[in-house]
Amino acid sequence: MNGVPLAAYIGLGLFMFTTGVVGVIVRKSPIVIFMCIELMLNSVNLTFLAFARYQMVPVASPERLQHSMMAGQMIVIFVMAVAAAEVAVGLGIIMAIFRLRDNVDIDEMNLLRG
Amino acid sequence: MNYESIWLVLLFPILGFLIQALLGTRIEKTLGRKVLGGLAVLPIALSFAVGLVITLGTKGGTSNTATIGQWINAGNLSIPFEFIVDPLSMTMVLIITGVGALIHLYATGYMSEEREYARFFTYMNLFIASMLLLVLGANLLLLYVGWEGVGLCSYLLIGFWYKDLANAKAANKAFIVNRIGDWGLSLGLMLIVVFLLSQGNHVQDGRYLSYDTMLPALQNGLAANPAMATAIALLLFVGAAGKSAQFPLYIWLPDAMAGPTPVSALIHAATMVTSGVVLLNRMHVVFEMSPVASAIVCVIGAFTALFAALIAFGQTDIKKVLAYSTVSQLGFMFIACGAGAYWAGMFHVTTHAFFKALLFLGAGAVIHAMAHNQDMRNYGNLRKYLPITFWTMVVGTLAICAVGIPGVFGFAGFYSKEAILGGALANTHAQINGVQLGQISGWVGLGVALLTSIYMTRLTCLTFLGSEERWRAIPAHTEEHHAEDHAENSDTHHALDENHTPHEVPISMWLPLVVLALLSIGGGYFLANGGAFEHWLYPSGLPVLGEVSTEPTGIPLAMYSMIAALGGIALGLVFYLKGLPKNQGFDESQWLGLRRAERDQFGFDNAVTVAAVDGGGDIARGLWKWVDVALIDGIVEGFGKISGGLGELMRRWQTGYIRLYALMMLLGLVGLIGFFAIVFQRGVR
Amino acid sequence: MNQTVGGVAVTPELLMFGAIAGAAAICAVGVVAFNNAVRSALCLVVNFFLLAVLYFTLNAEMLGITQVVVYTGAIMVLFLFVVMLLNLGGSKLVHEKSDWKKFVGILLGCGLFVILGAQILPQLVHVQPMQLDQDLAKFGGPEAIGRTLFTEYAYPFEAVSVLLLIGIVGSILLAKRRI
Amino acid sequence: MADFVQHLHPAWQALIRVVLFVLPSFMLVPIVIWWERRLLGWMQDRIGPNRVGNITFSRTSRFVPSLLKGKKFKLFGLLQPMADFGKLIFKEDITPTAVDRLIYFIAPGLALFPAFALGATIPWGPYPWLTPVADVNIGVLYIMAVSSFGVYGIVLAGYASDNKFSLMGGLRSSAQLISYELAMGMSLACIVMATGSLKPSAMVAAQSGPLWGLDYAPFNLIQNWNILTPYGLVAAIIFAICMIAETNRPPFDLPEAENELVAGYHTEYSSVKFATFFMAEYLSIIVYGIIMSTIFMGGWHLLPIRFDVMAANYNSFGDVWNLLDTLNGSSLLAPIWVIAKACAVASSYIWIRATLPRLRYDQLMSLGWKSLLPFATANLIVVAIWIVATKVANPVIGWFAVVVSAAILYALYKTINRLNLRNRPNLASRTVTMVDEPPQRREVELVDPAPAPT
Repeated sequence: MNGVPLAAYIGLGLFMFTTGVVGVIVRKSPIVIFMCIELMLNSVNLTFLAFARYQMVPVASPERLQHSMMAGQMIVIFVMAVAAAEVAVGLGIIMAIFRLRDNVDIDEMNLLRG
Repeated sequence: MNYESIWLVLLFPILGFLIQALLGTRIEKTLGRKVLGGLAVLPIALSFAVGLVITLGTKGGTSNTATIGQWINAGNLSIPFEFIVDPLSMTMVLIITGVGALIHLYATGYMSEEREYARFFTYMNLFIASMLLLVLGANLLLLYVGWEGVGLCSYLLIGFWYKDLANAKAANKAFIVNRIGDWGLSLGLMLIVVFLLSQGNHVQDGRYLSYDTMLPALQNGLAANPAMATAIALLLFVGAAGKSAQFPLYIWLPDAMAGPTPVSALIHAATMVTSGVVLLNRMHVVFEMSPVASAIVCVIGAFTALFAALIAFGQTDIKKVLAYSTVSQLGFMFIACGAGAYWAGMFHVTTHAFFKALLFLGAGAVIHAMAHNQDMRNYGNLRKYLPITFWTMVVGTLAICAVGIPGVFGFAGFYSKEAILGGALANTHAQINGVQLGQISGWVGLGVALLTSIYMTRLTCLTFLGSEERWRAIPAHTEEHHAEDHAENSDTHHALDENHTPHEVPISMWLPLVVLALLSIGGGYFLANGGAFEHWLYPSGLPVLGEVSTEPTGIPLAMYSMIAALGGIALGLVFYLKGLPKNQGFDESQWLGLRRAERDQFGFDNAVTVAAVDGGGDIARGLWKWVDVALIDGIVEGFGKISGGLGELMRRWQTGYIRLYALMMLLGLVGLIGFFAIVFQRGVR
Repeated sequence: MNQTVGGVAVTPELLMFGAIAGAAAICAVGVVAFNNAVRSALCLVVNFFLLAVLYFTLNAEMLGITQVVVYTGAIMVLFLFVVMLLNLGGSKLVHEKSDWKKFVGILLGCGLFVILGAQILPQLVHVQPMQLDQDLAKFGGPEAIGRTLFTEYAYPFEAVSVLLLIGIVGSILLAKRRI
Repeated sequence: MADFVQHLHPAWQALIRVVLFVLPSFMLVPIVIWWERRLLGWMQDRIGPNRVGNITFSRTSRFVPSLLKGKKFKLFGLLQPMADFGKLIFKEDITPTAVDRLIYFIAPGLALFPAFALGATIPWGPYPWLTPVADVNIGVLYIMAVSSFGVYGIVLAGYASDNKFSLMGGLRSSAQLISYELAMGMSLACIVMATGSLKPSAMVAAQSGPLWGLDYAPFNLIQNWNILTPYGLVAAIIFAICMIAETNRPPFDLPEAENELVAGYHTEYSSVKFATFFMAEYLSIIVYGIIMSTIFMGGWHLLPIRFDVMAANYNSFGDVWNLLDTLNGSSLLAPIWVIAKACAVASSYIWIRATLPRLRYDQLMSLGWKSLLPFATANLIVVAIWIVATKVANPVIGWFAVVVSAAILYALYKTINRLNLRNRPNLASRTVTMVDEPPQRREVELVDPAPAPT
């Protein structure tokens, strides 16, 4: 979108990422933590797309240009796929834990302590 | 069928092995043992037929190499997968497959009451395959593969009745002692490669270990430095001595008699133990280069022959006697090889394969008939019960005693032994600075011939002549492993006691006896007249050997050996015709000291075993205590303790709270990025 | 409207972006701030939807629509499904009592934002998007994506498909009481 | 008019298009409601609502013009929906105390949103300057995306009204929608592959080509509607089933199954909010009907006949053919044809509702996952094979390949089902039998008891 500097997109992505990080640390419900992770992933996606659209470094040939425009979108696709798989497995794990103990407070899942 | 199709010879036993290994038990269950045995004998017979055809097509002196494919390519060393077809290899092929087929046929009868029929024939076929690979492989590495293969098979077969400890121990002993020989062989191999590489003469397309290129290269290279020749030759001889049970390393062969008798006949008399001789024949150029090594071979062979022949007197186990006679015959072969009469060695290998296999199989028949009792003192008057076995074994005895009328006719052993002694007495090659050790060992061999005919006569007399009281009298005693291993129909395996009546063996067992008997009667005559065998094997003659001398001291050599043979037989008859002498009975305390010493192999075996086992044990224990436990474990566990302590410190941080971990990660991230930010700011300014 | 803020011309597009981005940021905060899992999920849905809109503004319409289909259509529905299945709606089960971790986390988060922002953003303030001519504008479209994905990114694509398969199997194994 | 519109600001154009799409479909809702009730009544052998909207002028009043005196106009109860709407509006809007207020309020809106947004990429006439609202090159994906929004309203409503039955309804609907989205996407993907484009307008254009791509008589006289092609027929059937499931209509109306969970997700919703749900349901019926008719049934063409080709070939009646062509496709009547097809689809909805009983939950799931999804996938493969074969050889070979591959895939599917038949729940055994079991089976059970353990 013309007239919008790259800083705006990156800033938004950075903000979302930070929010996700804080959420992971702050929240106790594993599902919300998952949501925060998704948030982070999406901020990264936004950053990728923004960089793919705003070609900062001048590229030599049109082929290189197309390639570099495509790379960002490809990575975003793969990130989405990985996120989908991750959510499927993660939610399965949460269900299993919940079935095991009627409580999914993440601070009570501390069996793996030294 | 030309030499290109030699791989068929190797193919059949491998197929048989696979059939036996994969389908054996199923075939045994469904089609029965006869079919299984047939399937075991058939491949060997087939490859014998193929080998026969190819042999007829092989002219003397020709050497063809049939390459199947590339095997190893390492740097400029390339080992193709190739077979050599020349008189030497074909001779061995015929011996292996022919005698092997007969012995397989015998074994189908002999093992018919044993457990794990299929496993036995699996091993047997595998042995034939690896032995064929040993003799057919056209480079030393293939020979080495076959070498190890036969070692493995002999181990497996000695320990076939692995359930009782003695057999297992014997198998281990054989394997370990063979290791020493193989160590020597492998060192010789490497030394050859290193030497040829150092020579810098790039053997054609890098086939450093293939005979057709290696032997000429060695001949050219070793002429320059005989020391290297001696080294290579001695290393190879160590290998040969290990496999063919020469003096220091013979100790495994007598114990190897723990295996089933067909195994003893095939592996430990006819084929495998002669592979050392085959090796020496293959590499004879090396030995021709170094008189010292040849002399050593001669001396070792002669000493072994004498030593083993003496020991044979002290043995009461029929198979042990035969085993020691095998060792001493092998000694003869080595005398020949050392003396440069390589063809004589091979000749003796051939004839020895005939009569020694015959003798073993006969002994097996006797043992079979006597309820697996192997002590000769329990036998007697068996000719009444086992006529075929008796007559065939008589033939075998005469053959091994080298009975013959010079110029007219002789049994198989006669000609080969003549050749050996003649070659030894004639040669001037095996000598260390002037001392003609070769000729000395030739005379020694003559003496050994005498001893041989004595103890062989002893064996025959004790077994077949005399009276039955010896086994009628003895109380019933059973041997332990038969209880479990022969359990198939154990009523036939009742103990040896007064109401025991031996029975003649079935046809599948006496047919091979007859065939081998015929061979040991006529084989030598056929091969020897006109020097057919010699000229087939080495048509161009042998460079280090002049002519086999027929009268070294004016008196024809044949006379000496005839006297030796007949005299020995006469002595033996004098001693043993009327049965077991008093001072050789079950009460061994009445024995002569000499005989008792011979029974204990002059303490050599004990000494070696004690030195090797206990000394080695002490060394190992010391290493374990001081090096392993104290040093290495100390270091390792020290590290373990250190890290354990550190972990103990770090453990407190692992609270199990994921959020805390995330917090730590974030802390590190912020710290790192902040640090870099500051650094970059500095860089900017 | 040509007045500039910090050297950047304030264009209607910028204002529009500001609106969308502000909403997205507020929703992102809401995800963390709401005590109620369902509301967090809703905020996340809205956030993803707005992100999709932003993708559209970046000429990546294919990815934008994929974002909607995958995230709001599938993933977030799964989230809601699980939230309701476990009935974590109200803050009944998880007591979000405040401890020191919370403050430290927020503090560090702000620190991260400030440091990274101060490092990165100033260089990007004046970077404007490159001009797209007609055929370059197609590069967010389905056929361009498809061609690239199935030609030079074929192996990663296959790998990702295998990964998804593994995810399916794993989640079934985890969630099913008895297979 | 076209250039007038095109000279406006894009935003105005978009507004015009939105209005032109939303208003007709919005006005169709009461008619469809009325039509459903009448049709159901007719199918169930009763009258149905026929009173509201009967106007009878008095004979005596002075205010009535004389030609109307005593006249009686029957609207067959057309105004019934209006009356219901009024009733719903003036009812008391009850908000339970324990609900999650925010979500409780936004849920009906969320339910209504996809119904409106769904048709944004659907062209309802050959007027590129008027329709569709946005002719983006991802139209079908857009449909998938928006239809996936439909779940939120229901799930959130079920969650927000703090009620177990509502929650169950919400859960059911979310599971149902997730499962049927897949098969729907697959069946749409078939058409996308066959067309080679994601634009609905391109699909309509492709559907007006010669039948099965065979450009000679008699095939070139018939339009290549997807529903006339084998894969398209399969895809259309799958799409129709999934569409019914997506709109929670019978026989897939488990989220609001009266006899299990009271009224499902809208148990707690009373007046206008309930009306919103109601409206959303019927609106989505219409919009799905429009989508169906656009993607599978040739868009705005009335008949699958190519009158222009007829005019070209049999030019003795040239003018007639041209007139019919104008009527059939490219005319102002096009929107009417689209709406007519949509209504036909809606009528089939009602017919199905009147015919089929409601599925059980496991039946629903096994239908979605074990029948529709495999069939749609197989269909996709078939289409792929068809495309390849057509590109490599010629259309005839292509169709031959379609038949062969379809047969092979069907055999595969049957064998796989046969293989895992044993660990699949046997549905027949779990169905309730109203009549007694036939007696001889009992006798058999009595005759041979379990073998005594020996």
